[in-house]
Parts: sequence; C-alpha cells; structure tokens
Amino acid sequence: MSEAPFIQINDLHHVYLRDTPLEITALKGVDMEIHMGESVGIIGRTGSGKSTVVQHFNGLIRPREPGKVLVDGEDMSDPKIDIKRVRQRVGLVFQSPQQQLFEKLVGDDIAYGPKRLGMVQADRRERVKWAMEMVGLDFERFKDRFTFSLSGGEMRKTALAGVLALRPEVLILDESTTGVDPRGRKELMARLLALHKEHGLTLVFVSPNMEEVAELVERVYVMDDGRVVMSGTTREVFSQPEELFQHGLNVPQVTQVAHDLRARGIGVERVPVTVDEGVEEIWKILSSCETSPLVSTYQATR
Amino acid sequence: MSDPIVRMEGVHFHYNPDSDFPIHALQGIDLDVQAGDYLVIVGHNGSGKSTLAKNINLLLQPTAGDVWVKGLNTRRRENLLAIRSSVGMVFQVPDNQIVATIVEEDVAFGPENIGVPRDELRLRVDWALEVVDMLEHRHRPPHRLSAGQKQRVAIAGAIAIKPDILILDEATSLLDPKGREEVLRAVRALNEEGMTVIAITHFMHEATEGNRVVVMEEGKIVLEASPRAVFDHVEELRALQLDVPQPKELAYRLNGRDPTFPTDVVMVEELVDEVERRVKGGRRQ
Amino acid sequence: MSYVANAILLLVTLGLVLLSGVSLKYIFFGLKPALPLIIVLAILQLLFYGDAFTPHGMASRTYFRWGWIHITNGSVQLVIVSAARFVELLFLTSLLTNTTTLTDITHGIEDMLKPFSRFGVPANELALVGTISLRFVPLLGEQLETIMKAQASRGANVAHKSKLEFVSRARQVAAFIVPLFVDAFRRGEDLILAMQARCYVGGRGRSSFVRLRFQRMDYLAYGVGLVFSVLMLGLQSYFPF
Amino acid sequence: MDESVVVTREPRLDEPRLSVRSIVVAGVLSAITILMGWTRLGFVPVPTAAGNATIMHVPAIIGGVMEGWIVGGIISTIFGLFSFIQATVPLFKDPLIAILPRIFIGITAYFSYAGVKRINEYAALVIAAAVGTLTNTILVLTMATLRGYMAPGVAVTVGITHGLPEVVVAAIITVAVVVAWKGVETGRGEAKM
Repeated sequence: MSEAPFIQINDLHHVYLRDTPLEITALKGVDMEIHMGESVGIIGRTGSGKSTVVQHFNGLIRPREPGKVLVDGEDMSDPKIDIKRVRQRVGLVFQSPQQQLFEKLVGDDIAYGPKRLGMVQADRRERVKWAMEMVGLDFERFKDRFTFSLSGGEMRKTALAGVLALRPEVLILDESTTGVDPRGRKELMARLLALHKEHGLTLVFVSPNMEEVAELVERVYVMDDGRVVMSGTTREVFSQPEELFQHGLNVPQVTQVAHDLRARGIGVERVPVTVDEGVEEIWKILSSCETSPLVSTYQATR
Repeated sequence: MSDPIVRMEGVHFHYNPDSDFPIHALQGIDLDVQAGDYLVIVGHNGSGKSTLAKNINLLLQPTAGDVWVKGLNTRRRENLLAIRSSVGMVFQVPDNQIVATIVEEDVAFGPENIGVPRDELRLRVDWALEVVDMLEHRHRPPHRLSAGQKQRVAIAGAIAIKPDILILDEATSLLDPKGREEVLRAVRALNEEGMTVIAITHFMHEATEGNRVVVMEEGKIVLEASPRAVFDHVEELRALQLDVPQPKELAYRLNGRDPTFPTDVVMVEELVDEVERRVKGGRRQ
Repeated sequence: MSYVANAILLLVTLGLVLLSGVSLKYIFFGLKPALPLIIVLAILQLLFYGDAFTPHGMASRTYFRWGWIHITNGSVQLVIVSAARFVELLFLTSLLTNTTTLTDITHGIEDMLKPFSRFGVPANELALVGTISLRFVPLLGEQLETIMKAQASRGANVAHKSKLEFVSRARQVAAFIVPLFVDAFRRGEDLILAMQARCYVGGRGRSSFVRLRFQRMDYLAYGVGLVFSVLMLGLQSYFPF
Repeated sequence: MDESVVVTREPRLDEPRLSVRSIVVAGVLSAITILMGWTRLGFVPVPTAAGNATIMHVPAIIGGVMEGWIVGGIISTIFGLFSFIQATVPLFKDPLIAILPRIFIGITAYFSYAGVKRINEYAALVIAAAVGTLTNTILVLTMATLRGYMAPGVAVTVGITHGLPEVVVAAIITVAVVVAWKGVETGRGEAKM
C-alpha cells in the first residue's frame, strides 16, 4: 500500500443537531484510509458512529474543521467540488431497501443514477442490464415490475443494482445484510466477493456481524463511541477477543474455539477466522498427537 | 401428556384465495405445542413461518383445517378476544408495533384494550417493564431507545396482557448481537417462569434456545426435533441453506477426516473439551 | 376593539409568560418570523380600511385622504388593536407549546371530547389517532432523511431549480414524498397487525392508564379565566375605547 | 404468571365506530402532515406572488381518497390543529381560520373522488386533489375576510396566486402516491428506460 489512499479521513468530528438541546456527538476524531482494490470492514455496536463515518466518504456529510476528508486527493470540504462525480465513484447502499427505491418500476429505478449522470437511452439500457445481471435479477422478468410490490430479497437486489449502475469504484454497504435470511445472505456475500475479486471493486463493509466480516474483508476498523478503537487485518483484530468484548462485540465461534484451546494450554498456530481455517488448525493439533490410528491413515492417504 | 396449549390440525392457508395468483402459504400443518414449551420455528423468508404464527392468534384464519388455543377453536369468532388475550406477539420491526409516545403508556395499551382496571394496570405495567429490565426507562419516548430496548418494550407490551403464550415473529432479526442477547435473556426468563414461547427465526443458532425445533420450507414442516438432534441433520440443513453453528460444522468436517471424532457437538465449549480430551488424554509420556 | 381592553390583555399575557418560567427571550424570538407579516398587514389596514371600521362610541374622523388611500381614526385603531391581538395570540400559543407536551395536549383533547362520546363522537379513537401521529413523526423524519440521502447518493440534483420550473420542482418533491408515503402505509400495515395482536377491538370499554384529574390549580385557572372574560366583556361596554 | 386469563371486558365484535385501519391510516398520514410542516418540506416554491405553494394538505386528500371522508376529515382537522399550534403567520393564530376551514379538505376530496371514480380513476384523483386544495384556499380566505383580516379584493388575488399552483402541485403528488401504492396491488407497467 505504498500509493496514496483513495479515501483518507483525518481527525474527523461530527455533531448531530449542533447547538440544540438534542446535540449528539457522533464522531470524536476518526482517522481511516481506504485503498483502491481493498475490502475493508467497519464494525462496532449500534450508535458507535459507523454510519456517520461512511456518509463522509461520498460527501453526504461534509467535514468540518479540523476534520479532513480526501477522496482521490480532492478535499471534500471544498464547496466547489464536483459532488455528483464523487457520488458516482463512491456508491453507498443503505440498510433498508425500501428507503432506496424511488421509481415505480424496477427498470426505471435502476436507471435513476445513470439518468442523473446524463447517459443516453441506449447506454442506460445496457447499464441497467449489466447491473441487474450482477445482482442476479433477470432483466426481462423484472424490469417492468412495480418496485413496491417486490419481495424483500428482490428489493434488496434492486437497491444494490441501482447503486452498481453508477459503476462505482468503491462500494459501501451500510448494514445491508441486516434482516436478510441465510439463503439471501449467502447469495449476496457470494456476489459481493465476485464483484471484489473479479471486477476489482473496492468494498467497504459496515456490519455488526463478525462471521460475515470474517468472510468478506481483509482489514477491519473497530469503532466504539465515535472513535476507532482497534484496527488491523481481520486476523490481528480477532486475535484480541477480550478487547472486542469490551466494545460490545464478539468473535466468530471458530475463533473463540481457538482462543479457548489456547487458554487450556493447547497451542494454536494461527488464529482461524473462518470455518475452513478452523478445520485446518484443529486438524493440525489433532494429527500432531498420535491418539487415533485413523489420523495417520488419513495422512497416509493424502 | 396433558392437552396441548396450541393444536394445529391439517392447517392450510391461502393468501388472495380468489385472485388469479393465490399463494398457498401453509400446506397441511400438524403441530402441537405443550404448555411451558420453548418452540423454535426456523425457516427462510416465504417458508410460511410467519403465516403459521398469525394463524395462532387469529390475525389470520386457516382456509382449511383447525387451530385450537387452550381448547378454543379459532374458527369461532366469539373466541377472538379470549384467544388474543392468551397470546402475546412481538413482531420484526421494533418501531412499527409501539403505539404510544411514552414507554409506560405503550405497555399499558394491551391491558387497556381488555379493560383491566386502573389500579391493576399500574401493577401490570411495572411488572412487565421489570421483567424486560426497562423499568428505569418508563418515562422515555420510544424513539430515543436503541433497537434492542425498543424490542424489549414491545415484549413488555405483549406480556402486559398476561398471555399464556408469547410468539416472537423474527423479533431479533434486525437487532445487533448485544440487542439480540438482551431480548433472548428476557424471553428465557419468561419461559422459566412457565410462559410458553414460540420463537420464529431464520437464525439456526437460536434453535439452541428452545426445547423443540421445527424447520419449515415452502409451507410445510420438514424437520422436527430437539435442538441438539436437529443439527444431526447437517446435510438436510445445508440443502435448505440454513446455517449450522460453527462448532457443529467444525465437528462434522473433522469427523469426515477422522470418523471417531464425535459430531454431537453444538456449543463452543463442547468442541474445546473434545479436542482437549483427545490431545491431553492421548499424549503418551 | 378597545385600547384599554387590549392593553390589559397584553399585560396579563405578559404576566402569564413570566409566571410560566419560559424564558422571555424565547417567546420574543418566536415573534420574529411573524413581524414582516404584521407590518405588511398593518400598512394595508392603515391605508385601505379607513371606511370599514368605526371605533365604538366615537365619531368617525378622517386624518388623510388621497385617491384610494384614506386613513381614519378607525383604521389607526384597527392597526394598533389587531397588532396587539396578534402579539397576544402568539404569546399564548407559544406559552401553550412551551409548557405542555403534544402528548399531554392529546390527552387533554381526549378528555374534552369524552362527554360527547355518548353522542357518537369516538373520543378514544380520535385520541389514538393523535397519539399514533405523534409517535410516527420522528420515525418518518428519519425515514425521510435516509430517502433524501439515498437519492443524493445516486446523483439527485442538489442545485435548486428556479421557481419558474415549479412543475419539475413538484416532481422532485414527489420523488421523495412518494417513497415516504409508501413507507408510512407499509408501517401502518404492521401497526394494524400489532394493535390487533394486542387485543385492540375499538375504543368502547377500554380502561385508561393515564387519567387527567382536575386539581385545585385547574379549578383556580378556570375560575380566573372565567372572571377575567366577564370582566373584559364588561370593559367592552363601559369603556369602548 | 396467572393461571387463568382475566378478561374483564365483554368481547364486542360489532363494527367499531372507527376501524383499526382508519385509525392507523389517519395517524400515519397526519404524521406526514406534521413532518412537512416542521421541516418546511410542505412548501414548494412557485413563480406567483405567493412565493410558496403548500402541500401540507395533501395527506388529507390522500387519506380521504383511500379511506373515506371520515379519515380525510380527521387528517385535515389535525392539519388545522397543527397549523394553529405551530403558526408563525398571525392569520393562523386565529383558530377560526387555522382549524375550522381545514376540516373540510379531506371530506370534499373524498366525495369528488367517489363521484368521478367510476368514469376514470386518474381523472378522479386529479379532481379530488383540485377540489381538496380549493376547499382549503377558498374557505381559509373566506374566513379571513369574514374575520376582518383581509379585504375581499385582496382575498381574491391571494386565492388566485396561491390556489392555482397549489392545485397543480397537489394533483401531481396525489396521483403519484396513490398510483404507487395501488401499484402494489395491481402489478405491472412498462419501464421507460
């Protein structure tokens, strides 16, 4: 990561309802950076300031002194900046899909962004087609459906397609998996991974769900009470379960298994964060002692 | 065994039965719930689990088959209030079920509806808020609470009518882990005091909360077991794309490599114990 | 329409404000947005309403007349008295909203309507409508904010259009008003189920948790109000200026 | 837990005076009215002398169209109450102007909608919006004139500069909302892109 970060924020503060009796301090000096091609998780309990931070990434909230937000080198506090272009490059998907659908028909809704960008009809159609394909919605079947009559899962896909249709370079998902059933969640995670790995999309994933974070991202920021309290690779951060616990978070169960084993004096080389890694780590431990003849049999057959 | 508190026999339910696209949401459900049970119903969106719940407290009436609650058939309209006051229900979105602008006034809404006299009202409201540990917030406006707190207010509102059965219809799916734990703790306490609980969820790991699990898919019950036994059906659960707790998944896959590794492991601690036993017990010195 | 009566009223409302403990600064602050209108109205009344009013018990006197414009002692009185009335009204309403929560006002309205329920006025139901609307204002407010942010994120126009394009402005407003309505209806559907599940079957026969009880202060307030009103009526006829 | 359920109230299953649906719809639509007033979103800038066209009365029209005249009447009354309580314009500090004329918005909207609905749904919505809006404008101005705040000539001018743009804006929004929500039931259209 030698090149300059794509998004860089420094000493960011934010107060909601400033100068009123209801004043709420949401951010108390936050530093973060997002590089091109990364996938980064922002985790923390409700009210920790996660959403407030990411809304700075595409200029929905502008920084105030002394805070600074740079997107591709551009200072977001400059009122003359081309904000539409920033919002095209940094796409933001919100939690509830209902809040993000504005048009009567699915096709028109996904075309909303491209239309605002001034694309011509034919290009728009292609763009909508592409976006729908990316999220797994059949173009012919869905383009003329009423947005408000879709099922929850279909709405969510439409909302994601609506943002993808802008062809953003960075995609922010603000708790977009909350309330999704496991089937929908698996599909969504697979599609996001594909977008990241195959299309080089930079992902910023905001979530309180540690299992998901472990699956999807390489690096995390942990937030609590308006500050970044931990940061590092997913493994580094998950290696400190007690600290996470203090911030109202837990680790994936497979990580917990490794920690508990360590506590009982059983050495685990590398702290696993996914089930796949967990199986390998535990297998290493089991096969290092010759308890069962089958272990050696298995090793012999490999 | 005594008579079940809820009995469903051959229940079918169609949405828009007379339209061109009727939806057959429940396709022949037979289910008994015993008093004191903690039944967990797991399934994806559209599997019919919410429809099933709404058929219990007469928010919906079966298009075929019968439902009895405490021996009262839901087909008879005159049983409506008796049935609804025996069943408390908490819904998915915390905000959309709170009626009043002050916590304690909202909790009073249900008992007010069944005409509980004023002195008794005060006692019930305090009791219900105490159970969910929200008494200190009783004078606050609900929109200033966290999602987990709101959901606990909703539970207080549901139990303030002193029901025998509490139904949670995906009541935890929009909460963060902390909020979810707060809510489950309150529900556990209620169940220990004897309230029958029916929890509907798409989180398989919440199955371990209860004493019985029912898995639904496409309007039918496809699996019914104890929480431990249900996870023995790893392949079926996978086929249904339901999540299996990570310790179970680990044990199952370790068993694939070493068939002596037990698969009846659900909790983190059980897995750790097993690995420890094998490592330490097997170490030849 | 009398100077004396309005002067007394003004003093009394001012006294009430002081009694209430609401900061005077706050009350005057509330007056500010209304000032331009009061002034414009005053000018209009001063210039064009000379013939419309004659002060009680006084001969009409013209101070100035030029074309349509004529200023009389009647229009001067109209200006002063109506300005005073506006100030009194503003004081009293901001006093009400600064001392009483909307929830309490809703309970109050319910109590007021209760005697009429035997004539078929659904007091309990109407109070419930009021409660639900107050409950949903902050929710829908948050919803609206997210809708607008989501639209901005997808390139909605931030720039203000000129007033001449008001049809497209209306469409723009519709673009976030429509999802807001749809969301409100959707939440409504949830709420209907939740209320039914909590045994709501209409307002008849419900008991009530909140009881507004008349206390000494309330009787006192009513009494003072009544005496004061009679006094003012008396003043009107004895001192009509 | 109690051993038995205490239902101290006789179940009454006769049609309540106001259905749960009516209460809830009236409640949430009134919430939108209040929200529009608080956020100033209820005002759309227009090119006439009026400066702003209000759309705060639109929820009352929509409520009337969708749930009948009683719901329409309740929402418009709450609109009146709210504009009385929150008024910064002196005119609306007078309850006879702020509240009384407003009551009729949702009611006239409903009856005009019901009358035309059989001929054409769209036309009925536009007419309901127009009638509801004009009810507001005309009755408020009439009341203001009667109460001596305005000369009749001034009222007519204000009526035209305010009334016409408000009719257009109200019609656009009413049609959009009702069609969007009813679209949930009816299903399909054709995307423009």
